[in-house]
Amino acid sequence: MQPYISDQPKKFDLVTKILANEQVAQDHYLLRCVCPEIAEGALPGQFVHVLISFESAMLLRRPFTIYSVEGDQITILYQLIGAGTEVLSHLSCGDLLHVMGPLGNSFRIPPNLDPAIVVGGGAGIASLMLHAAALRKLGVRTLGLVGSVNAARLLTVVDLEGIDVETHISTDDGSVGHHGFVTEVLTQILEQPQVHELHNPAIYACGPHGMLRAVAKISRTYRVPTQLAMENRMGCAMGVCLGCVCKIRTPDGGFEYQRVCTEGPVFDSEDIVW
Amino acid sequence: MQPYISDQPKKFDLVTKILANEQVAQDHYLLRCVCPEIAEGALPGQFVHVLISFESAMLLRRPFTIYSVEGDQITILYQLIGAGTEVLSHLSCGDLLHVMGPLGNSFRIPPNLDPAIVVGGGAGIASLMLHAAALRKLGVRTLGLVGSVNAARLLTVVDLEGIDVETHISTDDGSVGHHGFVTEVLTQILEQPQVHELHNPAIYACGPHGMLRAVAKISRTYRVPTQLAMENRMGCAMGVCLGCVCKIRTPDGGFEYQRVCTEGPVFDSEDIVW
Amino acid sequence: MDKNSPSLETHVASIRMKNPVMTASGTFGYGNEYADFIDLNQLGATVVKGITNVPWPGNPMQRIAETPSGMLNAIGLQNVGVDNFIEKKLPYLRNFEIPVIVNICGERLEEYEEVTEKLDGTHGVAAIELNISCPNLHCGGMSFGVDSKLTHQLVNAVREKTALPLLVKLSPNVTDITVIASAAADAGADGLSVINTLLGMAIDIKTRRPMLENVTGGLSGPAIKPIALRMVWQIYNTVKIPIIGMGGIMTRDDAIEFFIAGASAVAVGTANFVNPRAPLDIIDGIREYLEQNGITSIGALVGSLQT
Amino acid sequence: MDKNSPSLETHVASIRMKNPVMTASGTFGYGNEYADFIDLNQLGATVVKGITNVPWPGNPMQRIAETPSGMLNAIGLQNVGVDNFIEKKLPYLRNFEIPVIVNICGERLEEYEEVTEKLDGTHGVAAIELNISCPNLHCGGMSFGVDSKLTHQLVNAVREKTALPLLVKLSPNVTDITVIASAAADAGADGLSVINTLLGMAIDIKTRRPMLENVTGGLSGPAIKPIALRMVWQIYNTVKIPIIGMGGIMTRDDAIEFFIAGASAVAVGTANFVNPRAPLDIIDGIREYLEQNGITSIGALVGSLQT
Ligand SMILES: Cc1cc2nc3c(=O)[nH]c(=O)nc-3n(C[C@H](O)[C@H](O)[C@H](O)COP(=O)(O)OP(=O)(O)OC[C@H]3O[C@@H](n4cnc5c(N)ncnc54)[C@H](O)[C@@H]3O)c2cc1C
Ligand SMILES: Cc1cc2nc3c(=O)[nH]c(=O)nc-3n(C[C@H](O)[C@H](O)[C@H](O)COP(=O)(O)OP(=O)(O)OC[C@H]3O[C@@H](n4cnc5c(N)ncnc54)[C@H](O)[C@@H]3O)c2cc1C
Ligand SMILES: Cc1cc2nc3c(=O)[nH]c(=O)nc-3n(C[C@H](O)[C@H](O)[C@H](O)COP(=O)(O)O)c2cc1C
Ligand SMILES: Cc1cc2nc3c(=O)[nH]c(=O)nc-3n(C[C@H](O)[C@H](O)[C@H](O)COP(=O)(O)O)c2cc1C
Ligand code: FES
Ligand code: FES
Repeated sequence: MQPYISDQPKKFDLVTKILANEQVAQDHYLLRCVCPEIAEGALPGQFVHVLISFESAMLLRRPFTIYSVEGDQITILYQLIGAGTEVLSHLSCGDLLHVMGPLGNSFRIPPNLDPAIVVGGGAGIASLMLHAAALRKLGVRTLGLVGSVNAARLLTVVDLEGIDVETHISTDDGSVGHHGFVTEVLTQILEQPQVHELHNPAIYACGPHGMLRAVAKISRTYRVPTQLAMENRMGCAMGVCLGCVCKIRTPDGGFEYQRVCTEGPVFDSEDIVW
Repeated sequence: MQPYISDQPKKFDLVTKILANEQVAQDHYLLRCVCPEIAEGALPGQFVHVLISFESAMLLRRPFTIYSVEGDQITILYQLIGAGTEVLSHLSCGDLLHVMGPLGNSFRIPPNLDPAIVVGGGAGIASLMLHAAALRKLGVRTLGLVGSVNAARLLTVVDLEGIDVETHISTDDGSVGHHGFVTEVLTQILEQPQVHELHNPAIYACGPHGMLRAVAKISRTYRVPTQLAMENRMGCAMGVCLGCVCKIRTPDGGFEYQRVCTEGPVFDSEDIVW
Repeated sequence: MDKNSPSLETHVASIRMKNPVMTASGTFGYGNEYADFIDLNQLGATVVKGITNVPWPGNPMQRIAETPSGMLNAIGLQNVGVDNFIEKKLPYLRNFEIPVIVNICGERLEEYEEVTEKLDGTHGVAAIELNISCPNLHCGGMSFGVDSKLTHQLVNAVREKTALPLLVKLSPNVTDITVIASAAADAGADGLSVINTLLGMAIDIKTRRPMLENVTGGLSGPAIKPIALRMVWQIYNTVKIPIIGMGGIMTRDDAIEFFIAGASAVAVGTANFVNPRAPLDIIDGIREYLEQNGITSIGALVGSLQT
Repeated sequence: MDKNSPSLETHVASIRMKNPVMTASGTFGYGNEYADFIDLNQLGATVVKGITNVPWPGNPMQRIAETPSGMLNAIGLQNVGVDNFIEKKLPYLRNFEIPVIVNICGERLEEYEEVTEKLDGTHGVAAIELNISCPNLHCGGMSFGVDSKLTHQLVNAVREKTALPLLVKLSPNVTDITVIASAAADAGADGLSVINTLLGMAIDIKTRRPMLENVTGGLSGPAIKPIALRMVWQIYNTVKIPIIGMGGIMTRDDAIEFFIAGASAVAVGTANFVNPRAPLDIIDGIREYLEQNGITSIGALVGSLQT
């Protein structure tokens, strides 16, 4: 079932006042703003394209997954990476923001899914939260594997547990949970299908390129259907610049470059050519 | 006595928090910040070169005359002109600003000056306030001619009267004071030397190019020594880019381009080639 | 339309446009992508993404990078090919009344000819924009546009294949743009698109690798506006065929600068990535500017620079 | 100096510098202007404002304009002339230990020769930077730098007049910078300064007059960095003489990009107008980067781009 043409909700470009922009972990911030039209249509996995300022020498917008939707408000959870997120983190309540969305396709839920395994590395978990919430609403049992550099950066564990997601933490420095990579935890779980009652599991993952690649490998080994949320550099996020592409297998055994902003960000793991 | 090499106080480039940034008239704002080293050395007529932000696509700093010095604080009075002053006006208390100064030469006071006639068009008066204050401290009688588009934009009249400057207002629309140009008021005054007791007068003027040119003409006609504060587009404000020059007569009857940021901003009216 | 409001109508060669604002090739897809934000009928014209004779996969990623007030791209002309374009993309565009200008590219002269032949006489194609300036091809593309002889040859060859209005899109990566412009005009171009991107580069100092897999790419955005304006003005003073100005146009004021410098129309490119309504905002702004300045038609503004 | 801290020492031809950061011609005056902010002895070298045989008045105002992440200038080489320079400006610079590089310009080949003869053997002149790329002269200047034959001629002629290290400052306003670079190298240049400004233009839409009295001017600042980097990299892969990279260097990171692209040293220009301490901040930053990345010398960074 690809290319992933999801029936896209209508897109909007809103100028909105920031309601809150708080640090929630080391180098991670949660930003809240009112975006009624976006909140209404948003699907799990979709993202917004944020313009920080027209005066800035930083020309392009910045893409962030919609972390949560509450009434007419949306939040994004972002990590400090470079100059753009730096500036973003300095914005305060009341400052204006241009928010375009909802954009991209969304996660798909196979029939009789049980359980869903969401795997997030670093800020990657941000892209999975809305989906996890939707799964829980549908009564789907959900395991949450959260990887981080250290305890200080651990994210959203509380939020996950708040919706009864069985969370497994791992940190690179072992300060909390498993000492090592989140992918190791994933392997351990897949090694014990009985223990974890993996009747009809599916994996949803987002995170650094290296981690996604590892997840793809693991899911192939254990034959678990897997969807990956890709994060490529973006220009337009409207499907026209072809700057965000990802290498995708074609039925004829070849490949084509598909747009992460349009056919993605969510792709079936086995379709991606690494 | 030219070129005007004033013995320059040491220059500083300070990062300072804005203490206040309030609208004081239509399109005019008064900005206050703590700049001890600059406040200490500043001479009347000198200016600061202000950097709004390193992230901005607006590369260059913006020059503003020091409007007042109070202890370790300085203020600048600025008019909304374009994108830079627009952004500046949106800055609020606590925001950071890069302020370089004090820069340029300063007004000179001839012996037995009586009275000093300060002529300001629009925001031009901002460049004369510190000088007027100095003159009054020295007990020099001072007339203040303030021209403006309309009453709503009238500036600093209160400040001038506060230091016992005999102010004459003119507005383009006649909403307050003389209906017409400030230069007309100047002519009227020079026409009646007895009435205004012009024993040993000197003119100090700042404002739009056209107005300064008119003042230069008038001062030639009435043979009154006149100093003009020029406002040219600036790059470095350090004397190296040669972007801010003004055409100045040389003794040999020729001319040379002198730097408004270094030999200026204050020039003797009769030295300027229009 | 209110009688005293100024006329935005423009002609570029025989292309009639209700206003002088088009979308630049490669920055507006095939028109449908912006449907949620823009009614195509409000545009002066649209130029579609560069088309080649056969489908091209494009360059490997990374393909874009941000630079100060600009961006680099090395897309490598990923496109569906002219046949698929005519079959799958053009029908949608036929639903609108605006001129559709097809940007074409190739590695060899023959490819340009073949694409032209297929487009010539195809219903819904208003004009051809000859891209002799794509900086991201290892042969062809820009190599035509930096040599006046090759330019003349290519334009001449394509001219023979079609009666459609022929625009030639020039590369700014040359010593003297007027020489190339003249060559294109002499060879029968009806108009000139000025400018394509400047060849640039950026480096990731963490990995010490280029930001673009292709190493170099085309620089676009506000950063290049002063160069684009200068070239439009130089060409306006040299050749007599109409100019479509582009390069860093983000706002109304930018567009006005290009008209004053000598452009008969403008194209909005990278701005579409930042503000999806940019072309419409600019059209409204131009009308406003003409009104404010008592200028009755866009034509009166073109080349009105006082020097 | 702490033993494990990396070495910033660099040689450009026979010019020995304690660090690879110099100030670019025309953006740092004659050294004394920045005395309140910078101890000249901390710089790798300084390049003075362009000098001509006789004093030049320069262009009428307006001479500068701001553009997105850049600025235009048309100063027209206002300078005191070589005799006044030697008499009035050089003595101050002799008080410092850093190499003083004199940027020279002219309208005719003979002028370049005359200025060179006067500087040759003058105490306190470490090298000559031949400006064949000034975009603001109506004859001479850039017209040399955009023609490989004229470049070869001029460099050759000046080379004969001096044993001083000879740097040639290239114009980016060319189709293929490597051709000009090779011509300069063949003619005996010891190093190349890359790049000078790009020819640009801006218009005041209120008055419909050019922002610069000279209409066009040279574009500098971050906007041109991607173009400058690309040209440094192209030249690094073509000619073997050292390159001094410049064009939009505002921060340490910008400078590092230039080293990785192939520059042996960098020059800081427009940044001086924004941050009077820019060159020193960049020097400190470079040392920091080398330490953080375990690179023992600047030389190990030069041309280390992984493609
Ligand atoms: C569909 C999608 C969803 C995303 N969701 C989130 C999220 O929910 N939370 C979060 O913290 N991050 C998310 N990211 C990554 C986020 O967009 C980047 O971290 C951010 O753009 C970095 O900007 P910067 O200016 O701080 O970094 P810089 O490196 O200074 O940015 C320079 C350029 O590179 C781009 N860029 C840099 N890193 C990335 C990256 N990892 N992915 C894409 N573009 C990048 C920037 O957009 C900009 O154009 C998402 C990315 C995509 C494509
Ligand atoms: C020595 C000096 C002292 C000044 N003092 C004051 C003051 O006390 N109060 C005040 O309101 N203004 C003052 N000005 C003018 C002030 O610098 C400009 O109004 C301001 O730079 C406009 O910036 P902008 O970005 O809003 O306008 P824009 O037009 O967007 O600026 C574009 C460029 O042009 C330059 N520029 C535009 N107008 C002027 C101008 N009139 N003079 C110099 N450069 C200009 C800007 O600095 C910038 O580089 C002074 C200028 C100089 C040279
Ligand atoms: C992502 C991208 C893709 C482009 N693709 C094409 C193309 O296919 N054909 C073409 O002639 N120009 C192409 N261009 C150049 C633009 O049409 C335009 O000439 C250039 O970007 C300058 O305008 P701007 O600064 O407004 O973007 C492309 C530009 C960008 C940014
Ligand atoms: C105001 C100004 C004056 C300049 N004068 C000269 C000059 O006299 N000789 C020269 O070779 N380059 C001159 N340049 C070019 C700079 O030395 C440098 O090559 C160019 O500005 C690019 O670097 P930057 O972007 O860091 O400024 C000048 C640049 C500016 C902005
Ligand atoms: S970001 Fe432009 S096509 Fe995806
Ligand atoms: S602003 Fe640079 S010399 Fe005056």
